[in-house]
Amino acid sequence: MLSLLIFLPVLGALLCWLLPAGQARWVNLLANLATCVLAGMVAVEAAGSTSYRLEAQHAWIPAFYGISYHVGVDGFAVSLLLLTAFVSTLGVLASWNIEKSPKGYHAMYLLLLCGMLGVFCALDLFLFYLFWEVMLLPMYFLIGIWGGPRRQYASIKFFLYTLFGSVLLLAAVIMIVLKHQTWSIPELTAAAGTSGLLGGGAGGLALAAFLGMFIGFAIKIPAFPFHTWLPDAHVEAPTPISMILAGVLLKMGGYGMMRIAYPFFPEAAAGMGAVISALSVIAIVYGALVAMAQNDLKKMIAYSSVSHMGFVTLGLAAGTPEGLNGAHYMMLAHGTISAMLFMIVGVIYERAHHRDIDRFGGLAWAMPRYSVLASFAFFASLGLPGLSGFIAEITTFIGAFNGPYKLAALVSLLGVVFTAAYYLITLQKVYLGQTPPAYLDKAHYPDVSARELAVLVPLALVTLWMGVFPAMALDCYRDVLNGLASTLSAAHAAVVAR
Amino acid sequence: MSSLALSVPDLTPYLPPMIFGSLAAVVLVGAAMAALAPRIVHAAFALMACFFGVAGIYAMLGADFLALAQVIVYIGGILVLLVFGILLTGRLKGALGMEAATRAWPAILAGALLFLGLAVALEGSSFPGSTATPAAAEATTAALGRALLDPSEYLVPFELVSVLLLAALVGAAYLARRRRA
Amino acid sequence: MSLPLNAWLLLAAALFSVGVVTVLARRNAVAVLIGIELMLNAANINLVAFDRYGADGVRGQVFSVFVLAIAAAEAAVALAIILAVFDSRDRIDVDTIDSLKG
Amino acid sequence: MLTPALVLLLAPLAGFVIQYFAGRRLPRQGDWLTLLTIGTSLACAVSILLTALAEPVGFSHTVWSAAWMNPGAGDPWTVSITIDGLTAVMLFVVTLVAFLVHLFSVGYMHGDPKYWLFFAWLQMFSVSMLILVLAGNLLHLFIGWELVGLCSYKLIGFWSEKKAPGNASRKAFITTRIGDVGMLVAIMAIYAAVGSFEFPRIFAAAQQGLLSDGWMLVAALGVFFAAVGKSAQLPLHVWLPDAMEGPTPVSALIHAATMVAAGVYLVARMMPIFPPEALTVVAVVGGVTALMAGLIAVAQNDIKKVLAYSTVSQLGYMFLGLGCGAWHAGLFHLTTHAFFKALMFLGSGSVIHACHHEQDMRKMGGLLRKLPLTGITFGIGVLAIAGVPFLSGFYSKDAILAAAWHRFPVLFWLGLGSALLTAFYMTRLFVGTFLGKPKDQHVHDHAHEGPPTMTVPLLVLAVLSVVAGYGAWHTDLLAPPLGERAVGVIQRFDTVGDTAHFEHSGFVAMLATAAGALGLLLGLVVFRAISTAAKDALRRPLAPLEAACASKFWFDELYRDMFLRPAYALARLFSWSDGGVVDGAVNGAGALGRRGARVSGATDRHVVDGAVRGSGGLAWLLGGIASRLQGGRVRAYLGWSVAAVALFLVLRQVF
Amino acid sequence: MDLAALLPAILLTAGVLAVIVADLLGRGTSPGTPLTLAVGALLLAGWAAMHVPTDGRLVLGALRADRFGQVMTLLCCGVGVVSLLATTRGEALRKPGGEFLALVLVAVLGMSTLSMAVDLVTLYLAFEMVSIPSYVLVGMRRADRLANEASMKYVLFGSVSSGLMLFGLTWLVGLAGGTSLEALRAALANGAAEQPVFYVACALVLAGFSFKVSAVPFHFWAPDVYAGAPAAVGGFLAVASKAAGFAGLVRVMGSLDLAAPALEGAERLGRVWPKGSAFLGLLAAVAVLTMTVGNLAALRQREIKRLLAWSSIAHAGYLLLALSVWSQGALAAMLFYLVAYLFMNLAAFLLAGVMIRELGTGDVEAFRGLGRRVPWLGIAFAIVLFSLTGLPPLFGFVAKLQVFTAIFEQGYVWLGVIGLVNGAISLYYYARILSSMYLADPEGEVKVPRLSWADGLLALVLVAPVLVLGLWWGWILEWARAVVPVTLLGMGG
Repeated sequence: MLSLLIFLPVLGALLCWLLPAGQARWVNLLANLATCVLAGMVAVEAAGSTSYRLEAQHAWIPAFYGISYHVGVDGFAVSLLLLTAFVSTLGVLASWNIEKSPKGYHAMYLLLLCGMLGVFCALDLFLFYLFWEVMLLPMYFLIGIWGGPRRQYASIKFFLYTLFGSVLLLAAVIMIVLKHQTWSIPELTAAAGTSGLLGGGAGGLALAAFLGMFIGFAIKIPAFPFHTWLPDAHVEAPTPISMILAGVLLKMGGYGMMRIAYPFFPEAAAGMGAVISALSVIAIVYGALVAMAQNDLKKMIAYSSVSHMGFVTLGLAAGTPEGLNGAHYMMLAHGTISAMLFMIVGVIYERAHHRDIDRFGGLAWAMPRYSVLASFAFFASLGLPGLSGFIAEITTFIGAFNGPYKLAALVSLLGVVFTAAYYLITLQKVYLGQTPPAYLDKAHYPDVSARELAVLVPLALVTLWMGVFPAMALDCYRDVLNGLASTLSAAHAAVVAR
Repeated sequence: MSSLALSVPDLTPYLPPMIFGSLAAVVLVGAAMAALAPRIVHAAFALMACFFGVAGIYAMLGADFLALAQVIVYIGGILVLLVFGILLTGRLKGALGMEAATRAWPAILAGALLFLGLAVALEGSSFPGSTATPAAAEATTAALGRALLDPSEYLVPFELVSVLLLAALVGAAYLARRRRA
Repeated sequence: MSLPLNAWLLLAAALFSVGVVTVLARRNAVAVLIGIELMLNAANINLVAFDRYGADGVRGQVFSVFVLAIAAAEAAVALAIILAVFDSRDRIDVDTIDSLKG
Repeated sequence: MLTPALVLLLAPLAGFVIQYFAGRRLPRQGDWLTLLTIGTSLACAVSILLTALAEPVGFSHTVWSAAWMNPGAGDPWTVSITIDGLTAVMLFVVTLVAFLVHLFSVGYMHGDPKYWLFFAWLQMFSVSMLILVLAGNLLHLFIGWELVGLCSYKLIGFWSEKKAPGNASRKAFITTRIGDVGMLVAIMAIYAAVGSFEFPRIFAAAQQGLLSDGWMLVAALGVFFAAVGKSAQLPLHVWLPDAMEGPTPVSALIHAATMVAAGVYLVARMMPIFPPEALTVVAVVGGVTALMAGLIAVAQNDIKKVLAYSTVSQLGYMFLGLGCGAWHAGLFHLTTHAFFKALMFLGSGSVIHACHHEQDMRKMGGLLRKLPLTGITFGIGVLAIAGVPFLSGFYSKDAILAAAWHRFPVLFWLGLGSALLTAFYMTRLFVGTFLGKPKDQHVHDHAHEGPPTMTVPLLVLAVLSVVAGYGAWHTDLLAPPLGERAVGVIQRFDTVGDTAHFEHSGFVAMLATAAGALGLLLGLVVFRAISTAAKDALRRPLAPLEAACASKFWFDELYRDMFLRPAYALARLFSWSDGGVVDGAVNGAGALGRRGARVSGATDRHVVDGAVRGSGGLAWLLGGIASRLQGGRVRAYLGWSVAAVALFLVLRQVF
Repeated sequence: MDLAALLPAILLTAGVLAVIVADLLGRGTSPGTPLTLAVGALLLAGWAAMHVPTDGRLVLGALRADRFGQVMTLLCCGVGVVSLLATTRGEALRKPGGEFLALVLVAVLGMSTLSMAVDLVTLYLAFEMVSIPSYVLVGMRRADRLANEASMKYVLFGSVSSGLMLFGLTWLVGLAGGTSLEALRAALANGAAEQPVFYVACALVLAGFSFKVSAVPFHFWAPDVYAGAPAAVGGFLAVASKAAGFAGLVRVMGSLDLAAPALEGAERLGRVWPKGSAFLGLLAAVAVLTMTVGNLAALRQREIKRLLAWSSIAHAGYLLLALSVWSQGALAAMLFYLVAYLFMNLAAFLLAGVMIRELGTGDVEAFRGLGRRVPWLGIAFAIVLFSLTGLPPLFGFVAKLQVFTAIFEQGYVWLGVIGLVNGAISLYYYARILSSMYLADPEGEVKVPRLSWADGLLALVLVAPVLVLGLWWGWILEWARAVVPVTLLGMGG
């Protein structure tokens, strides 16, 4: 079933290619809906599970340390699987009006989906890496062909950064595989125990490999100071791709950390905890400050992503159950909220053909529904209780403070203030104030269309639902991360004792 | 006579070094002129001298066939070819083969450096033959012929070189064939 | 008094170096070829000298016979190419033939 | 008590949802619906209050608790409803004022294009405030805490098509958010030590010493800092006066009666974790704020600004009370203040409504004849706040001063001074608005009393302002919850054992009354009796003080220069460097990017910067060198190659 | 007599003669015959190569008939066929004459011989047999100024390099007292390896091979020559000639007694530089330099053939890196990489030739909008370039994985990391081509190339394996391991 889930989009991509251009989007939508259904079925099976469900394993290249096609999901992975299917489906709706080579676009889109699903299902390091990289290619084209004016620059920058990350990841993977003679993630995790692979410990090879992996994943997250590709990529990417990028792609970094880097090298991770905490705090505060200085709405949101993803690494570095759960909750919450934010930017860009915060004003009266959704998203992102961002932030804060790096948690609270500041300033500049007469022209500035609502409202509902009833999403993956937390705390204790 | 004999030292043992020295001088001076003579024609003639010197060296080393081959192939073939080339390509210039002036010292420096590297290595090491005295000179032509056609020795390269020469012939002919009018 | 092996080898090395100097110092393509021939000759001196000192058989000389042949082939081809260049450019000054670069 | 509590909470929530999504299409834009829902809540609150009156002293019931989520390894985090005496009183106050404000708004907001939306947000505010009050644990409380902030933001900025309300709402939200950082610190510290947010467990832990002294102090100060933000105390008071840009009913409800009092409520709620040092801080901040805000209020001309600073001052009073350990006195003042300050705000709303949104009291005067009901009720409010005996303010203020007298004599004098000031500026306000000759005839001519929906609330509140003081006899209800245990915690800190102690301190009462009377008298004399020339003469020596007061002690300017501008500068600096330095230095895709940028016909200055700085730029340069070596001359090629070999051979052997 | 082992060589020689004769006789009447004959000869030779004895026997004292030689012969024949066909689709020499075909056949013969040579004379001869026809192939378009220039630079640079190598070889002969690699091995085992001359000779020999595989600092010729030659010839040189160079290098190194001291565990993984012998260290340095210089210089290129030239220099670096580790796994990985490189690079040069043919220029900027206008061409090029970059799931990635795993396996983590980072850098210039083809909006009229089914078919033959073998490569790995016996390394045999 997982294989079907992963490769259904490939089938869809082929269909997109074969069928007339006008039907590509329908194929895409259908494939995505089917993915949603399948992901839902998988979730029924695997939600909350700490063991891998729906496992499938076939020998693939036994000659090379036993590479196999091995997929399976636990509660942790399935939560991201659901997020992927959800955001991706809405992304199709957001890309309904793509006019430039629609066939290619939708085919690429589906290939991207395949890559994303694959990453979350793969239990074989080789397979994981394969999907991890495969995703880059469609993304490169999606940004590069269908993006904004500086798309060439942005796409190559995105590609190069992530490739540098992957290279380091690959180096670490090769070291691990050579030493442990297997590509199987579960086996390696078991072998790592609380000490770590490659001999374990907080130094030496284990540390080198951990750093390789960490940087590889940190670029994807993106963690400070590896984040500079993100604003450019976001600004140039078309709206749906921004949604996917922020909604799912960034989460792969976090997933990789929690699934691979941290479980493989708990002691090395514990040893680097202070550094990672510091970087996270910088990301949170710095990201928020930089966001505050932006005049491009999309760039501001991109930097807000940097800031928010800082919470992920902050929670991770703490290694407490609350920290990990909060970090992952942040990934899920940010996935939906940022997708919504980027859609909101897309909506106004379609009408105004610019994104300069200073040039907007008074949209609340010109496009009331749109503005309501926008402020909803803004408040969700700045962590208003009742919405998912709050749960994520508070849990992460608490988790971080419970961990060994209390100061980091305290300093990162500054981010809360700055975040509120830039969102409210933007809200005021763009949506409040006097409405210029131009905006009241319904022909050029219609309120959100039904299609746009169909994208925004589900995201808003999920945000609300995750904010009011967090237990359901949390319980889906909680036990897995609690397991990791106990490993990490044991590792931390061991490092401290040394 | 004996006193006379005594008074005239036997130069025989010194003959080989002396011959070697003169030949080496011919070779090296020829080569140096070939390297640095401003006129390319002079260089070609210096090269001839050098080739003769090398032939002499071969002869000294008892390689009679090679000495002959050197004269025939290098002087009779390659050198002629080169001169031919010089004449053909020099026809438009007023001064035959006069090269544009160039700074030679970087080249000399590089060559000196290379020689230094080689010479230091040579001085610091010994070959299996370094301690051996040279064998008595014999005619080598027959041995060479045998070696070239011996299936366990050099039959393969011998056959290959024929193909190679054919290829070179074909290639050179093709490139040089239809000349601009 | 017999000459040591190294004498021959040093002579060859010197000749080789002069060949290299020729290659590097001359702008005329044919002169560069002359340098190459010097280098090959130097190699041949080595081979013959080794043969003379200690080795049984004539392997070195055989090698040098092949070198001779290859030198001829190489010279022929190189000259043909130089002539072709001369055809299209009216010059064989290697320093002025630099259209391809970067 | 579960059912009334749930109904109490859910009714306005339903009201909000219906009103928000469908309000515009309902008859009368749904105002009746919201009145109905908030009325239901009021009824429930009354029933809870009555039930509570029958409970033993210090009762506390967790009537409902549900696991919310469990992100940790221990007990799940819950949402829970806890009811004790304090809650019951707060519920009553909140729902009552909310109801009256709803009612008032029917008249006040009549004709506003977003009439329905106003009620929707009033409903949401009520829900949030009730969540805050009913919360049985700190996290749950924090949710309500943040939500009231949101509603406050929305309501202050209700007319955000104008710039000032937009700015004010933003300032309010961000300033309180700064305070929230303290709350988060407290939450983190408490959870780290206790592993739970439940009040009983926190207090038990505090008593058992699970919370180390250092962390307890941090947590207490964090909580207090949050309260400082929410309750507009020094140094985070700057947002409240600006918040007066919101519609006046909002000011009455949120910025006088309920939300700003939430800070006091919070500190009272968390009292058991406050060590003496923290209480001292609370008292000092409260006392200083009370005096300073009073001073500023004297120099304000906008009626609402006067009231706003008065609110800040009164809140300071409450904190003073809390800080002195007079738990119930502070809360008692909270209650009475809610009534008379709401009364005065609504009264001012009535005036503003009558004067067509003119708020400057220098353009008013003599309105008593035009607006008799408003004037009289407002007068009652003034008397109550001034502490005239037998009105509510007298009792509560007296209790606080008594506590201060016992605990911090210095602060007592501060309090007394501010009591005098209160009476003084309130008299000024009343005199300037209602008495004397109309200063702007045009405004005066058109003034008229509002519809009954506006006057009825005034009447009700006036009555309450008078009688609420007698609730002092019921302050048992405001006795610390959780029974003796928590009382014990409070007693640990201080001299004050017997809460009744304060109320019967005749000396303090006398002084307080005298101060109030003096203030009233002074006000009357200065603003009513003497000539302008005399006033000017009186003013001259006080000019510097007046300038300081009029400019609000330059807090806004200070913050702008100390925090806002540097923050922006930093933001811009980072933003710039992010484009060039970080980008370039990290792995220099910037350099490569230059090429890409050129391809797309655009070059980015920072990217170029990055190109030079970054290692990518290095790659680019090295690539250029490799490419430049490839100059096209074969002789040069050979030279490099041979030289490399020769050099290698020599170096290898010589060294 | 082991004529069976020589059958491919004999067939190739016969092919040379047949082509020349057919060309002389049939000029004007049957212009296609020589091409058919040449392709036929290559195919026959390839077929024969599949049946040669591979037991490691010594053939005529000069050649080793083992699977390594067999495979290299096979590869070179294959590359020869593809290059000939690609020439007919390329931008120049669409109708290759008999001389061209004969020279290709001779070069293939030389490559095959080079990969089997165990005698220094044969080795040198084979080396020149690859070089001399190549000089001419590059300059085949006599009237073309650039082709002439390229050819001249190639011949001068090549001759000097081979002169350096020859001088080194003569010293090796002197050390060995004979010309066979076996004798050299024996002599080195007896202490000759300690002599400074040995090291100098090695360096000189390496210089020659560096020229052949276009390694730094003997890489200068490559960009100019590839740019001046027809794309298909460039591909032939970049793939076959380079492969033969590596094969010859492997043969020589196999006799140099390079076995590295074995280390265990963590100690091993901490190694920085190959320590087996000074030679390996030198090789590693050359490898690192080569890949870095190639990649960095490629960043600056705008012309596709030049860009591919620099990229092929970088790839030589990866291959050398594998060699510098000198283990069985690394050698198998190198072979694996060579196979992948063969498909990727031939395809790249083929497609480049097709595009230059149609557009009249190799400037990357001229490719604007091509990807979307001619989708199959774009996709094929994208696959090839991503594969060259080393992105999964393409053959190029697996090949890199093999190489770097082998390097890591011997403990040279840093070498591996340098290589990997280099791979990432290479993305930039490969992506530039794609960027131009896909991302850039065309300016003005886009010239839509007219492409025939033959172009497509040829591309398919080369590109499909890049994709398919990227996913199912286990068998190639096993095969590569089988082809590289320990004896080839000069160890244990």
